[in-house]
Amino acid sequence: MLLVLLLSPLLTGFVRKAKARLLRRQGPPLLQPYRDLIRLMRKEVVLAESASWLFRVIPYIVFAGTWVAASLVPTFRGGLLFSWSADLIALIALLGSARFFLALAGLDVGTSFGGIGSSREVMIASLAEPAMLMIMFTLALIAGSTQLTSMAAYMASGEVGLRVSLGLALLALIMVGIAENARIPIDNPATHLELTMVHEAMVLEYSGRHLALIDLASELKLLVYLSLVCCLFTPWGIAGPVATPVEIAFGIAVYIAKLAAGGLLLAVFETSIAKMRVFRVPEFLGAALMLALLATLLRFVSGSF
Amino acid sequence: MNALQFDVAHLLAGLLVLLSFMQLYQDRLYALLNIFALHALVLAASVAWQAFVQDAPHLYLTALIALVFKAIVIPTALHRIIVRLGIHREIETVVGVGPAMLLGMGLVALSMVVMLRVTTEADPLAREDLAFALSVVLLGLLMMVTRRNAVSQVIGFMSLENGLVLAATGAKGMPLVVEISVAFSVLIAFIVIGIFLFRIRERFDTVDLQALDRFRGERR
Amino acid sequence: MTVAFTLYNVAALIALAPIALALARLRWGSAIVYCASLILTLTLLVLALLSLFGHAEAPAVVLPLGLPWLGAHFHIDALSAFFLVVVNVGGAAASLFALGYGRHEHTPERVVPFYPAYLAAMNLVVIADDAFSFLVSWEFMSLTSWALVVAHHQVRENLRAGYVYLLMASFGTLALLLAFGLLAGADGNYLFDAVRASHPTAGLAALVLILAVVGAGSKAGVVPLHAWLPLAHPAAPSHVSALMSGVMTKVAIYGFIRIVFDLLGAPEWWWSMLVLAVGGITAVMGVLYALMQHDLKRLLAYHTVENIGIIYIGLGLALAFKVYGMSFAAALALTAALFHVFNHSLFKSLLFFGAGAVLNATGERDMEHLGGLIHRMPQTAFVFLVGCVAISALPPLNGFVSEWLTFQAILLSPQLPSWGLKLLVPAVGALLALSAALAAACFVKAFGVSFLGRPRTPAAANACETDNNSLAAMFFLSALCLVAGILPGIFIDALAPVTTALVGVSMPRQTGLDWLTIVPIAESRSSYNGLLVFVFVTLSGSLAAFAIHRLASDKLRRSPAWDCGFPVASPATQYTASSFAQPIRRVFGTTIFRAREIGEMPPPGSTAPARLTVELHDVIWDTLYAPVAAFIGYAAERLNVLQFLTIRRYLTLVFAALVLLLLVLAIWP
Amino acid sequence: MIIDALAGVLVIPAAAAALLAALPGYRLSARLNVFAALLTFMTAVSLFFIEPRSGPYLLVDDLNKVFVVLTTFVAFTTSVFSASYIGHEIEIGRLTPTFVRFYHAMYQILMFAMNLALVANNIGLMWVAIELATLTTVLMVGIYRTHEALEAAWKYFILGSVGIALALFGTILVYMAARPVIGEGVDAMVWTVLMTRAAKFDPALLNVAFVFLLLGYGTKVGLAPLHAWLPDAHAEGPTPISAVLSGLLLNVALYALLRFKMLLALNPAAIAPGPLMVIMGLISCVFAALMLYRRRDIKRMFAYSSIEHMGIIVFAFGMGGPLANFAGLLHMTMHSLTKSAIFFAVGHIAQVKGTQKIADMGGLTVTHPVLGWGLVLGVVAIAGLPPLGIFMSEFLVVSSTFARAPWLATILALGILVALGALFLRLNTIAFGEPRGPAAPADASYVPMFAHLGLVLMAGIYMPPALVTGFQNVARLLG
Repeated sequence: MLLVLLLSPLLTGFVRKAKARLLRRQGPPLLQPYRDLIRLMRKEVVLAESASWLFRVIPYIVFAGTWVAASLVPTFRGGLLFSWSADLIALIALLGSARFFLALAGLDVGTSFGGIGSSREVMIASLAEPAMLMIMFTLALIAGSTQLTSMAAYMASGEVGLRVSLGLALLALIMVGIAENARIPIDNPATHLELTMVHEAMVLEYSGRHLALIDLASELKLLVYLSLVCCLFTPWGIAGPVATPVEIAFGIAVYIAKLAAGGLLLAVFETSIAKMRVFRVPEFLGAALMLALLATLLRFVSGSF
Repeated sequence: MNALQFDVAHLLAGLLVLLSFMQLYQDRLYALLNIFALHALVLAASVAWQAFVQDAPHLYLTALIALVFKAIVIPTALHRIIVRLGIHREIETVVGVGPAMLLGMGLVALSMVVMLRVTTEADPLAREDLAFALSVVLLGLLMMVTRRNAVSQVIGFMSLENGLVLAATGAKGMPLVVEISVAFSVLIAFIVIGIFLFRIRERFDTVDLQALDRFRGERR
Repeated sequence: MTVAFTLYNVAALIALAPIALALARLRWGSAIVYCASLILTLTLLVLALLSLFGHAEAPAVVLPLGLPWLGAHFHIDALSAFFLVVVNVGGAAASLFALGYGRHEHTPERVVPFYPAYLAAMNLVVIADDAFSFLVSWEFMSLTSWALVVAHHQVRENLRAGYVYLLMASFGTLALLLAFGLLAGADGNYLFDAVRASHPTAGLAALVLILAVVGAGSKAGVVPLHAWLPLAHPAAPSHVSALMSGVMTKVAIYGFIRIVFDLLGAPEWWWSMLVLAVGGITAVMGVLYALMQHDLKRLLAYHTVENIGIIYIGLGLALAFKVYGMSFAAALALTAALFHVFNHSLFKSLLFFGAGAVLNATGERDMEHLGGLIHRMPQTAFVFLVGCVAISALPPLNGFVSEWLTFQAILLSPQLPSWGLKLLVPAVGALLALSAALAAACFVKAFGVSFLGRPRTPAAANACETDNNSLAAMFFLSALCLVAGILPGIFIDALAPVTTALVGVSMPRQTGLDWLTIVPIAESRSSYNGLLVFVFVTLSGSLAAFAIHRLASDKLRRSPAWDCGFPVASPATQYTASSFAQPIRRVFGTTIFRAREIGEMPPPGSTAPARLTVELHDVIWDTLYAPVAAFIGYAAERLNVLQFLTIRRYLTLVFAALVLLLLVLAIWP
Repeated sequence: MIIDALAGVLVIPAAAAALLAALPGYRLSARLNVFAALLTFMTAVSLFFIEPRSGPYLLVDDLNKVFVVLTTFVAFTTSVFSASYIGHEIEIGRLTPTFVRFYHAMYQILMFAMNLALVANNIGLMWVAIELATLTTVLMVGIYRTHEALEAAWKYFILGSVGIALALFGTILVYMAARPVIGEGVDAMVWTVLMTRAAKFDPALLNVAFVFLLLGYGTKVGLAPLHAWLPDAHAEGPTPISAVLSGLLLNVALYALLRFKMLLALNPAAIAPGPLMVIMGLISCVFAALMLYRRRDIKRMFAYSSIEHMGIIVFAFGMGGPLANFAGLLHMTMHSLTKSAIFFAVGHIAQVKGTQKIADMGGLTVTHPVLGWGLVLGVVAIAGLPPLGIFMSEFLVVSSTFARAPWLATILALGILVALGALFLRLNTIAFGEPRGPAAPADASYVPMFAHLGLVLMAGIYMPPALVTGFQNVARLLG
């Protein structure tokens, strides 16, 4: 659990750095996110008058939800202690509740920006979540389980092979991940004063430790999605339930390597594409949903896909 | 009963049907009245004949009623109404005479068909009589629905009722015939009085729709 | 014995009605009535629990009522017991809520007498054991609820709502009546046992199924028979709305299960397809309708439609599995459906109570006139939030568990041999997922717009917290939601006898497992542990809070909202309900509701405000209900001519009839 | 006892009529009216306990016992209602004492005629009695002497007389059919004799006879398309008479129809009367249900609902079979009670509101709670909602016929539904919403109304076994 907590800002920093490099900029140092977080933690919180108690509780809820979700993903070794306490559906739902509260926070202060943010966020979510569930269906049907560890184990065992549905699912998962983490082309995490922004608009009123928590949560979220991809589609090198420290160390190394690769790809993708208009987003996500549904259908129709 | 009696009864009944047709044909009110009087007369005759044949004396009473009341009293009363309301020159049929006659033909044929399916052990007189009576009834009804004028409708009703009496008398040994004919005379008297009371000229009910609406407590 | 006691209580409830009529005018009259009905429903609840957990088949009770040669039969099996629990939990909560809420009622004499009768009717439907008693109680339930809907009859809409409601209810009852007529046969075997014994032919059974879907569906609010629901439920006083939405629709579900799973015998494969399709469409349509609403209670009513759809999906899956003899899967699906029945009855009542509290405090049902209530009525806000989270199927509350189970059931369906189902089920699954996500969106809107932000009207600004009875009822329900969410195993095990009775087997025992996890099939396949998730979230949350407050700053300063530097004072600049739903309206509404946005800009220089009007069409109403009404109106208008004929024409009618009949005779062979 | 109960139900009204005709003064005559009606009712009830012998002219069996008791009971309650109703009419001067005297006498004559029609053992006598009843009601419908009333009475009179004529022709034909078998004379018109020998009658004659009887008495039953007189007669006459018309006279005519149906049923060669009745019943039900929508006059609306229910009843009897017949009987009883109760309510409502226009009355449950809720209860009952009796009968009709003739039952069910829609549409305006019209308190006698509704409610929940067995016997009798 702690590992993911520690890694997530690093990942974000790495992505930023990579993007900057691709743009031939110097870019912020890798550890910048940590500094930001710590600084924010230290700052005092400036709370809007119209904010309610809910507004102050939400950051903790969001953070906790995301963190628990993150800690449920088998990152470098299978058979985490409590991995059976929630399966993939529950994980998606946890992220969902985090988003639910975040959207509420956007509405709480009663400003127009917050409204924009949360209304767009829920619109995106209302398409992304079903897509996510469909992807999960496909994988679960292939692995015969919704239990992440067992899924990962099954994927790691070679009997899966290359499947159409898997490819479709992977593609959809990436699209959903991009949307969910407010990356380009859906949203732009870098800007503030842009009317098409979604996530940033929601958290506009936050400051200080609250903002820190929320940023941390979103970084965690990015990590969750990446590690989902990793453990479900490239489950190699994940250490078994009973593993020697060496294996574990190896697992960690592989895991970090995977993350780095994923981040790099993300950065490349982000730099190579332009932000799209908000009302193109539904089409983008609709496409993801359709892909996922197609994958599921194929699975249902016959096991050989 | 011998053939002669049968033929006479048959003749009279047939005559009634013929007269109904003539009523249907007539559109002058006075003429209509006269034909109706004749109708009643023939009815009286046939009833009397039945009374003689079945030697049922009480039927003579019925015949008498028919004669006095229908052939004399009512026509004169109606005559006076017509004069009073000044509608003696009315020509008022809904469907033309020709179609009405055709319809009448159809009705007679219908009643024949319906009645002649009666199995023959019911004695022939009864069958023929019934056939004629039914046609008279139907023709009377047809008259009621094809005429606009109250008086002619009353006449239609009365000829219908003549048909009933014909049937009743034809039914041998039928009780209550007299009472029935009396009851009907009362009924007709009511109608005639009604016409007097309400000064009903054109139809049984008033002409213009607004009035109709008011009467029915409804607005369209 | 339990049956007899139950009947005593029901009789007491019915007897309460006339008493209530007498008491209504008194100052404490309604309080007394609600108190009495609270006690009675609680006793009923205890009895129901006894017969659910006692597993003792209570013998049927026959009263010399109802059909003379049949009598009224009453019987409590596992299914009835479960629904008795649902009914009486809702009833008790509503009575408790009404203890406070009812005080604000202006015309108690129009509400109080019908309320206990309504409760009694719902209980009777569930325990009836012959067709006649069932239908009588069923329609009596509609009747009493109709009276409650038109309680505030000065409002035209309420009258119209009641009218549509009663029509649809009678329509449904007629459908059920015909269904029972088919089942009973010409010699009228209305006893349920006799019906079970008679095995209808395939065609007959199919007809009965369709009639059952229509009949029970029209009461449960299945699209497209839902039209009355969003009208009637909001019209009634809030505690009654809670009962109608939370409980009565479940009674309708009971009717459906009773007929299709119990009375009708072996199902056909396409039945499940029908039910599944109906369920999927209902779920999505319901939530989409809900998203377009800005009347709080109507939004909730539409969400009832959605949840009914989810329940029907579960039932359809159960049917499908039952056809192909996959008993365990069937048990799982059925458990999911029934558990959702229970959960929905909890949080829907809770939400309607919240809406009622808001209505009392502000006199507003329109969310556009609310806002910022969380400051004025924090406790109501809290319980309402709990309800929102629960109904949005978010862990760790109960709504999530039942939907999770449904998903698990869907994941079992590839084993189904039928191709139609292979294609239909994933689509339905997608619809289910979509409706779940949209529901979350919708409740962000509902809670955010009405409770968060800044008050939009003085009424909202001056609202005050509602009374303790109402709060008690709401907290009671939210506690139940939480318990059902974190300890689902108990409830699932409680459902075991029901599923055993209906599909032969039941899900494996859950409470035995360590850490109170629920494992539908096998742990390697899937498992969920609400308790642990809850504990984790709370732990890590508080841990973070503790750590930060201890290690980093815990300073706090109040200041005006920043709002990117140019805050506007007027609360009108906040996002409204309709503007919040606008993106989703753009995505889905344009096709389904023919939604159009018309913006009028004033000419340059004029100071007139620009307006944006959104017009929505209820396509289902326009295409289904309006034509029927139009046709009847047309026929009535045409026939009405017959009222204005002259006597001669009437005579012509008689004459024509005579001639016609004679002709018939003439051509008679 | 000196004169047996059978004669009693005839003698008492006749005597009362003579007395009332002589008696001036409203209060006394009203009381006497009530008293006579009560006496008749008790005599009728006694029919159950002491079985009188049926002679060549009078007859009593399970079938007409039910009818007689029902008739006399409703007649009694109606007389109670009319006491208060007519009192109000005199106060506002719509009726003069002379007319009231005439009215009471006529009322008793009507009772006499209806009872006679019911206990007559002779088809001729029955015909005479029904004609008498018709003429009496004609006079009473026209009693207000307003243009509308006369109009309605006149229409009723003309159509009624044509109906009478047709019925008479049918009766003659039956005699003709019977004569060859039974022989000339009175015997050929006596029910008891006819029933025993009906199998040998000439079928063709019976067929024609039935057609005429169906149309003749059907006019009185108010079957579409012979119904035209009914709504106006109900709307324009005094409300007690509307109650009697709907509650009783229709039943009496129906009784005659049933008798002849039984006669035909005994003859295998004759056409089955069932289908004809079923078709006419369906037509009436659906037609009336649709006609309900455009009604603006409250009494006329409920008159149309009577047509609808008569349609249902005739349908049930047409379907035949013990269950359907039972349902038909039950429905007839329930309808008589409910409809007369509704007319009681409507009468007082029209009096307090001073109009019969639905548009001019509203919010009744606010201004006159008792009347208003009474009306609501009545409409709920008449619309066939539980737990009132009509639900039970309609349940039996529909569910028992659906297995045999699905489409017919479906049409009937839809007709009922359409009618329900219309009734509640109007009820919304009358009973709920913003109060309209005068709100003066009503000096009404609620006892009859709620007595009827109470009975209907009880029948819907619990029916005494004796009654059930009685009805079942009758149903079996009807075949």
